[in-house]
Amino acid sequence: MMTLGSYLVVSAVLFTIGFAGVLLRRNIIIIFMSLELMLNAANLSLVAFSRFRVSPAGLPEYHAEMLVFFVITVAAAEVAVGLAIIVALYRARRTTHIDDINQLKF
Amino acid sequence: MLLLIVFLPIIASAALLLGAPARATALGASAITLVLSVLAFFDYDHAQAGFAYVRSFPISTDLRLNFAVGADGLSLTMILLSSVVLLAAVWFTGKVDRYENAFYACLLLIAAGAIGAFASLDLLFFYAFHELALIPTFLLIGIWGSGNRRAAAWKVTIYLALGSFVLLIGLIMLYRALPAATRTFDLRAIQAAASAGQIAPAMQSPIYLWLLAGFGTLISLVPFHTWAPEAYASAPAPAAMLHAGVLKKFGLYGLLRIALPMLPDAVRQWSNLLLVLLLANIIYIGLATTAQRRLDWMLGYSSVMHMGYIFLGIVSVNVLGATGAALLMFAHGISIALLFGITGELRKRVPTLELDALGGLARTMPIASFAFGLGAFAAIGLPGFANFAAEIMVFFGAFRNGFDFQHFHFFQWATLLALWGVVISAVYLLRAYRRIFWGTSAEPAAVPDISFGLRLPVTLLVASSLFFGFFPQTLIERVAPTFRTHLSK
Amino acid sequence: MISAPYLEVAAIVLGVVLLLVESFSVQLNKRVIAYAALLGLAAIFLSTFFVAPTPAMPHAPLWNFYASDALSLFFKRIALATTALVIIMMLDYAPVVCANIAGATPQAGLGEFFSLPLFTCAGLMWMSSAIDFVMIFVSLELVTISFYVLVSFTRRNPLTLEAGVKYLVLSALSTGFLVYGITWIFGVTGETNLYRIAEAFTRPELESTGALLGAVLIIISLGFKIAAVPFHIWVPDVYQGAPTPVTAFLSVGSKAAGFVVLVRVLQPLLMLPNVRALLVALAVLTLLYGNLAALPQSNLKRLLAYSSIAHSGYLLIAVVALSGRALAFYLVAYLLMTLLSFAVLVLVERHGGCELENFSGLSRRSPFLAFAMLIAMASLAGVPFTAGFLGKFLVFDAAVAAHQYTLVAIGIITVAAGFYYYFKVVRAMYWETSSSGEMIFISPLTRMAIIAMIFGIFFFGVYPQPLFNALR
Amino acid sequence: MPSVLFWIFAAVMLVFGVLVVVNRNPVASALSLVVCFLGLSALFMSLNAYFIGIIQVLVYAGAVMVLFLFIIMLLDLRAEECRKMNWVAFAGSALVAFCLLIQLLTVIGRTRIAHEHFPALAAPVDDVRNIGQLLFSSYNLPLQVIAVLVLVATIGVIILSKRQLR
Repeated sequence: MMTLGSYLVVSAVLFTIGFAGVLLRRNIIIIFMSLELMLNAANLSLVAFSRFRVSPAGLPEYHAEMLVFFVITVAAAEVAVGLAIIVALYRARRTTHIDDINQLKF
Repeated sequence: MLLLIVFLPIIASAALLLGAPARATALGASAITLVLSVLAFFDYDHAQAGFAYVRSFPISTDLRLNFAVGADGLSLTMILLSSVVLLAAVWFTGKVDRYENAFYACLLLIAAGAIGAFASLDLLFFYAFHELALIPTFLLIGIWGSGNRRAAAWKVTIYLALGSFVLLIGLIMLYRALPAATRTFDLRAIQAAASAGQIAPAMQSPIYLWLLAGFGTLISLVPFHTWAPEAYASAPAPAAMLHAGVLKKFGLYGLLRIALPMLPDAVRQWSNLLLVLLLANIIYIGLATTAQRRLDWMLGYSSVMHMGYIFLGIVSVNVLGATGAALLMFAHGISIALLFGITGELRKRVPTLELDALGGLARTMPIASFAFGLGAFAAIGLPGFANFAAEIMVFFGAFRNGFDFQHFHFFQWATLLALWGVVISAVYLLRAYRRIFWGTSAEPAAVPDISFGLRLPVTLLVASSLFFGFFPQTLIERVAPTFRTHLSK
Repeated sequence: MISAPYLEVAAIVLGVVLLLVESFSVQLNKRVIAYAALLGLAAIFLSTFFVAPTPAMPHAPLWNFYASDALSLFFKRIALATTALVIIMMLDYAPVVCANIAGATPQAGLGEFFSLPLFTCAGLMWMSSAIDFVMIFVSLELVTISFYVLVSFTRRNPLTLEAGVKYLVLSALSTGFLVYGITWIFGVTGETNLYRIAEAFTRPELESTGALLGAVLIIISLGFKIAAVPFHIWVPDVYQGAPTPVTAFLSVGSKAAGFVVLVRVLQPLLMLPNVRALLVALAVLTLLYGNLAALPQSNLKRLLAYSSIAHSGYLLIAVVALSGRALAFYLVAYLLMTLLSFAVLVLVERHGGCELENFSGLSRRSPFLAFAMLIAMASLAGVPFTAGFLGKFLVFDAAVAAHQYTLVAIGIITVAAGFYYYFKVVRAMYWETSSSGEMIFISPLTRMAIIAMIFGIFFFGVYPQPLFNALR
Repeated sequence: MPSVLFWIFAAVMLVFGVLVVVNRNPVASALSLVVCFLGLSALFMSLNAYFIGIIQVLVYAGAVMVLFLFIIMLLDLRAEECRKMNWVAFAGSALVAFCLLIQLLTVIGRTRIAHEHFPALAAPVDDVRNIGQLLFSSYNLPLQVIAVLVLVATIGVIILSKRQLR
């Protein structure tokens, strides 16, 4: 049997990978994928906590899993809108590279 | 009646912004204000010390905040000063080349702010009314100013904003220093609480220092004074008259109204600090004034310098000194307004105000020369003018304060040093007067004298100064009761 | 009397109906939709005054997620008023939108621009009532996603798209932090409801390390929403690039909702050690950076962006000092003065641009607009008799009461900086001479809205008691 | 679940997670993300969260990733050419990420419950039914908010990707 901690560690590492991707990569699409990694890492922790906190009836605490369900839905919607914006940007500027998006600076 | 005095200038300026005839409205409003405040001043029953004409409107029960006006002798004196100078300033305004309505509206707003602050019985409105003058000052100097007007406008705005927010913190701390059950913005209630010893002695010092820094900036106490000469030099003459003559007295009024009655221990405790600063005002700024080469800058510096005497009266913490300070505030306001007014007229006529380039103007402008001379003599403190009576009271008050300590104290040294300030101011004012009006210049500029109409405001100013110079008792008997309750003789 | 949740339902129904009208009536001038939306919002605003109090023993599961207390009603009204004013601005901005969408005419392409704010408004209203992390998360995301669309709405303008992408990435990042923070709070307490979390935090066996990590992550993510330094990096670019009414919406609506969530969340979180110190640090950074960075700006939209950061700093002082009254009042004042300045900006922008030099000599071209801007700037700077001053007064009062003298001192210095950059606008309008003599047309509706806002600024600046009463 | 399987899936997930970030080619990144999510889904199942696991496969590996791939193909993104890198920013970002990781691991190490095993469940879990019941009873309000959110997202996507209005 695994401890709760091993899941949390795996989740933390995945969260950091995603965060590093957001900070280090310059391609918006890949940044966006990294953001998805972060959300999923959080989901993994949530599900682990949910399984850990067993209710008196002997069931996992479903409140966290509900949140996971909502997070997945929101993330899907966010991806859809986000990709639409990226496509529109690409049409206007022919780039998905974040260094090319720097007209707004003082 | 007091409400009308407070709101008449505001209503008039609103009317001006909506397009009422500029000069007529402004003159009418300020004349009515003057008449009303003279009536109020003489109607005030000084035997019954305390606030008269009190009107109060609740604003917020949560904050225990009311809009309350009321006046005792001290406030009435200041209101009278404001309305005299307002009328003179409006009268001195000649042709305005652009935005004429806005110019008069700004003047009226500055005066309204000062009058409102003097008439408020409530800490927050007392503060707020003074700030009403901030934007008009910025606009007056920025749009209609002369010389390096932009830099001056910025400087005065930032300094005054900073100073007034420091002051605001001091007022908030004062408000917070009261126990929660009696916490209020009402000046009378705070004063009563302070007399009952409800303001913890440990809190007095920090509150006083915040207040002193805030008020000090507004009054141009020495380390915070650099905005003043520049602003007065660049401001159009009526604005300088109102600002130096009236608005700057707000800070002094605040010290007399708040610091003296509510935080007397702190005032005594920090009196040495204030003495050093006011001596710097008198001696250091006095010397700086003598070094000025331009008339407008010289007057700007001199108005900073004369604040020192008023501080001396305040810091003496007795009825004599405080009353003298109040009288001096009035007298100084009148004389500096007269000087700035004449200087403004000069500026319109001669190409430069460099003292060395001017000379012999008395031949072509006898009336202006006479008026300027009266103003200068008043500012120096020649007997007969209100300044003389006031300075005598201040010096005696301050000198006597030292005797409380039974030996020749720092206070006496300071008073003696301050007396030398009178000599300094005589030096620079008389020198300037001689240079401009009597000295010979190669070719005296053929300029017209001030118009006949302007003799009226000049007479008004001189008359009020002479009146209180010969009958200081009318003022003193009204002002002194304000301090008698909580200060020693 | 109506039940509070119906308010959001009404906003949603209004939005859906307007969208249907939009799609089925091809020939309709879409301004009609904006007027209809305004009417609907006004009706909802009025009905907030007839909301029944929360049932004493709430049995329905709804009340685990949703509070209808005075605070939430207050912020719902803020959301509704903001949305209405933004829609009025959008009407003025419509020509710019049309110019920046290929093939857009008054008949096509504007309907969504006028109806999407209704959904945002519903999201903001839900946020102000949310008392459960699940509810906070979903309503926050509703607001965020509708802002994604609104920010990138004028999609032929590359600057707008750039703003859209920046907003997208940083909002998604903050969502990631929020979810991870909620995870940890749930992990150590087993609860998502704020009240039950507060209870759990009082238990002795609390894992305070994990709870603190969760708290920090949540505060970071809310820091993105309220534009607190150092999570403000998206603000200047997005504010400058987004369509101006949307910028106004972002800077007022989104910020107000962010603060109400912050207040709700902090009720349990402040029980943890060090959280307050963290907030003080945030406030100090925000005040200093927002005000100092605003000093050199020459583009008014960017200046207002930094000013919005700066005002977050003052609002954070109120949060640190735990003064709901100061926070709520300041937000109302902020709403009035910010929306007023944006309303003027929209009109001036149509006749030039958002640079400060476009405001030169505005007092000649349109004395009315110049006066309105003067009032807005005076209020933002904190001149007495305006709501902005009373807000600052209440904030400083709260800070003195809470003995946060560091914040007070920094607040004063930054106020002075604020006077400088706000008066720069006044200087441009009144001192400088105009580059163009073109008069500016103001529609009657906009004129009414501007007059109402000026009146509001003075009214609440002198008589704040109605707002205090509304908070009870 | 035996720990061997856990470690295998966790390793798969993390390795492919790293590949998402380091790949130069967006297509390869997207495909790595699919594998990563499959591993994650297996981990969900190991935690008795079958419903979430399935959803994860359906929504993420199925819908979202297809969308990503579709967009990448549509925009015809190639592997990005090597650009001049700002090494200071790179090192700074890497340091920040590293600090975050250390911080998270420290917190996990200090958390008492993290060292405990999962308690046993009373009965075989029927989680689709339980979640469904919760969703339509207690969580009714958030569900409706989510519905509005999806509506707004749909409208938004249509608006943003219309190239030309009628």
